Amino acid sequence: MTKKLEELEAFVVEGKVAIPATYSAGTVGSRFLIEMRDNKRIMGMRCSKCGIVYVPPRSTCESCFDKLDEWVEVSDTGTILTYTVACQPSPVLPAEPPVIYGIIRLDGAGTGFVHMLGEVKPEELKVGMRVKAVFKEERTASVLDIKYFRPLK
Amino acid sequence: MANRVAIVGIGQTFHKSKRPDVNQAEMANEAVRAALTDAQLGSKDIEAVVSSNMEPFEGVYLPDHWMASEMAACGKSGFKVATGGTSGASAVVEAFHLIASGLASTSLVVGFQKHDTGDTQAGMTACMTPVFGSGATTGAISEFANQALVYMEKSGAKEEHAAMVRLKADRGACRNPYAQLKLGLKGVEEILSSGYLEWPIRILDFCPQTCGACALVLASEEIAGKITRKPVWIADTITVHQEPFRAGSFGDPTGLETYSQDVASTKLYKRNGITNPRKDIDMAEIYEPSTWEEMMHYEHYHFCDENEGWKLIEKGITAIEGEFPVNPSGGVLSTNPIGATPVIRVAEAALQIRGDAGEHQVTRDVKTAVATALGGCNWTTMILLRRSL
Amino acid sequence: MEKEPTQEYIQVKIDTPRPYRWSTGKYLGKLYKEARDRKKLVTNRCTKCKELVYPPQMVCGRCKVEAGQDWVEMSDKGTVVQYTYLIFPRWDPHRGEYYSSPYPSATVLLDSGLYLRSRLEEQDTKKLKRGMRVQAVWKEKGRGRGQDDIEYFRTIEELEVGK
Amino acid sequence: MAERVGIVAVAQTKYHPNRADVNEGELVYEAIKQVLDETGLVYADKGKGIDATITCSQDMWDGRTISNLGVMSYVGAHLADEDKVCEDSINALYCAMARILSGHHDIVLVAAHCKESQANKSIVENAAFDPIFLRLLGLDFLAAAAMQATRYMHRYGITAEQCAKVAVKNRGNAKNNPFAQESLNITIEDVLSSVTLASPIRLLDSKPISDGACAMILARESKAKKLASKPVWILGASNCYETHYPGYRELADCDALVKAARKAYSMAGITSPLRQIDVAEISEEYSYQELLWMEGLGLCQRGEAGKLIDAGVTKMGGQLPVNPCGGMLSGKPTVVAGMANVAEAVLQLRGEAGKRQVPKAKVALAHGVTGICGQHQAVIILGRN
Repeated sequence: MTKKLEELEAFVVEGKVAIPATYSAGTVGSRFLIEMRDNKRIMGMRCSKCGIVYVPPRSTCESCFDKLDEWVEVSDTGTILTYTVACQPSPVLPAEPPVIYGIIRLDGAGTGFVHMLGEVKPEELKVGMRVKAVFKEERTASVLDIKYFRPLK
Repeated sequence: MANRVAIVGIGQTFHKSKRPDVNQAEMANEAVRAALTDAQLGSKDIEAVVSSNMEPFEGVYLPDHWMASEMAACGKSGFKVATGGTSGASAVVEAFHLIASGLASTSLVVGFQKHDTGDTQAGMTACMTPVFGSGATTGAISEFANQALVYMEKSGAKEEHAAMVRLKADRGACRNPYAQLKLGLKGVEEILSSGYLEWPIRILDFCPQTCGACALVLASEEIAGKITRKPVWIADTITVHQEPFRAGSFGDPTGLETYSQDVASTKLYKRNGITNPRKDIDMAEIYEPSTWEEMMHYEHYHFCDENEGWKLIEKGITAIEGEFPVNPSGGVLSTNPIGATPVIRVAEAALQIRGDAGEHQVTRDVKTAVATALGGCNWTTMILLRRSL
Repeated sequence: MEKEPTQEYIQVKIDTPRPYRWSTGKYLGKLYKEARDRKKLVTNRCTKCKELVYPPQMVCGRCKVEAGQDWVEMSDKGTVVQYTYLIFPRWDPHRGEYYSSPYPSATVLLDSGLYLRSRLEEQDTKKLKRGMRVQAVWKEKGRGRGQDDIEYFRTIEELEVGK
Repeated sequence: MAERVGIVAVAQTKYHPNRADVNEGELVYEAIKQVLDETGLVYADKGKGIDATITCSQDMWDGRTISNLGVMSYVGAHLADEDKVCEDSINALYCAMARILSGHHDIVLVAAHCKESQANKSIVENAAFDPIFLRLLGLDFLAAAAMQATRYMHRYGITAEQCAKVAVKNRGNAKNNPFAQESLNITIEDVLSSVTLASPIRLLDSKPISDGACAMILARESKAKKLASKPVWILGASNCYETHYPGYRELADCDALVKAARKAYSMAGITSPLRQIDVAEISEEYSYQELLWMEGLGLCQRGEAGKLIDAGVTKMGGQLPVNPCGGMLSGKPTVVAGMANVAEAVLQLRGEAGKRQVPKAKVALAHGVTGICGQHQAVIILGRN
């Protein structure tokens, strides 16, 4: 019953791995999301040693490894550090393409905040552009409570 | 020749079933901070970080990347390993080699698992793809159920003995501030009246699902000499993996197969001049996902003869004050954050050697201890620790 | 211990299933093909150690050399060596839903000398016993999923005489 | 270091867009069989053969918890030592190197596989993003890389043409590489007019979906000299993490790579990389990355990589040919790519690289990258002497 390897046939089984997950935002992450939901405020965390203001906030300083607990409110306006226009459909995109992503340094923050950009034509985008957060009406304590950042007129 | 490697820092989280107050990275950070504090080192003193975690459990691809800053890994060398249940031990092994080789002089080992995120049993079931075996295999519990049945018949162990293992674990856990399940059990009757998960595994025969992390700081002899008076030396490590058993599953349907534990312990003992393990080793922290596994592992690790594992528990030999204490910490039966579990085994064994285990310090003076891990399809990693080399 | 202050903790729920197209490869493919076309289980016997390699594989894991293509057809009758049954409901990651519970599963030693994990038709756990004789019942329309084309093993009565 | 670590055999599969004909085990065995045959080694205890295996694969790509379960038999792991590294496979070599330098192992098999075709790239990559602040935005590595490219080009004045030149060079080089998945005779205009995936990255700026495997045998110096007529030595190796959140980083600089390279160079005694290195294999999933990583590797000053490609320094026949094999752009799977780079570097140093041979190559650099915008970087320096 010996066969040549080439004569053997492989089957392809289409399937999935589906294990729902629930991620804890934690104490710091929760406060950040709750402030956005309840007060449309964007909160950062300042390292009192290094002076860096992290947005989104974090509980450990990237630089000195200190525990952080100094909350500061940052502005909902900021400057685009970089951007991209995602043009092709993908199962993970939150909307039909094109979807514009950007990293925005909010006024008062020491880091860039990754989010989406809207109300802007792709060809008008540029690094250094001033933008402002547009909050959703219905907010659920999610990073998507910010709809996107739009250019400041 | 190779540098000697010491454990100079030990840290773990308080283990709980749910941790909504921290994300995965922050949870690992708690253990990392504790280990650094214990070692009296700062994050900048660490050269490498080796981590372990099972990605499909939490559904995070490259979780070590997400958690890099919290693990003090930024700007440092390191990588993640994963070998199923043994992952944490694999991380200890690779960090050990990093230092022994001279590629690093200090290394953090970080194991973590946040069980309140995903579904652990489902994650384990996904060890099998639908291409083969997933039809009949339903995760780890079925495997352990099968093994328990085989063992019962072969050795004459009874359900009472399994209950005694839980009782021993619970006594340890109640003395261990970090343990998750502290039931305060009074006797075996209470355990024997708990319901079955999958026959013959009762709820209390099985390990819980835990959120927790454990971190170790490993250092070269030179560094260890400078920072601690109580280094715990990693004398040797061994890893033995194996094929799935004949039924294409993790459990041995016959009770006759060669076990990775046999091969690993035989080689490890031989290399290290251990002829009578119960005499030459002072205590063990083993990875026992079920009460039955603990009794079987006594045999596989040659702590006793074949079919006599249950007698060790019956006679109290492996109790905290016994002749050869096993899992005085309460073991996996009390606390099981899988990615961290083997790291906890090493941490607890090291604490026993240092004499720092507090209320669950064993009666016997511990100069040599062994920590083991179980993963994959019955894979084994063993780590031998000594007070002096 | 002090009671922790009550704080609202946010949970981010994500349940994107990850789709895959797993390949059986050539050797397991042979098992699939024979199961689909002839309702037979086949596997290869390692030409070195003469042990059955199951599932069929190109390399014998024990000998660590190529196992060769000595294909052997398996009997569809066997004996239950061990069985267990699920009591606690459990999530099936490949279907994205809970397994029906309880269902008995067994390790069956096929007469041709192969251990197999499979489900049992008998749902009454009181009627399960080791040593019981069983026969494979194949799905009406096999999907070409190899061993999973066996629906379950059915208890059979056999005369001791003449066996 | 008392004894060096030598690479005594390397093998790659031909990279392919869809190897549905094999499972993971059969795929990786195609490479393993070659290194076993070449060396005549068997799996055995220390002193008698291959005494450990380090595999590299990713559960998320394989769609399987404990992905190494799928290759157990094929990597000789039954009742033997095996471990799995979950980064780019170049780190599995680092791990194997530590195993040997520690004195505990003599001969280690390293094997990596990935079948990108069997999973959904965006979904797998999206799962790598922080689930609280990033994942819901729907990012994948492409979108993140595109933001890095925008930032890099803005900050240093790198042009789309310069990136396109990388794509043209590498896809052209691929025609000399029998393992390459595809080679294309394209022009800068072709690249710039191909469809935009995520600006500024276009279709021809990015790698195709690819399946493949790579295997290698590492041995301590005394063993390596007996096992191979032309062993290649690991002169230096390192790797480095940086922070996860892209907004916390200056994406136009790759600090992790700078650190990894510095350490590898110092081990290898390299002070002037552009002058001392004869050939470099760099993982460039997107064309801009070859330029950015070259800066991180210290092959030029920050922002100067565009000038190097303009001057033809990195083409075949240039001062430092980069990716003579065609790079990832010509098709190499993620996970496998770093080790494949090492394999190519080894062939170059042995003088066995055929039509893609760089003359008189004595010192080679191989690079591997894992994660979002190059969050984890690794460098290995190899030499003949």
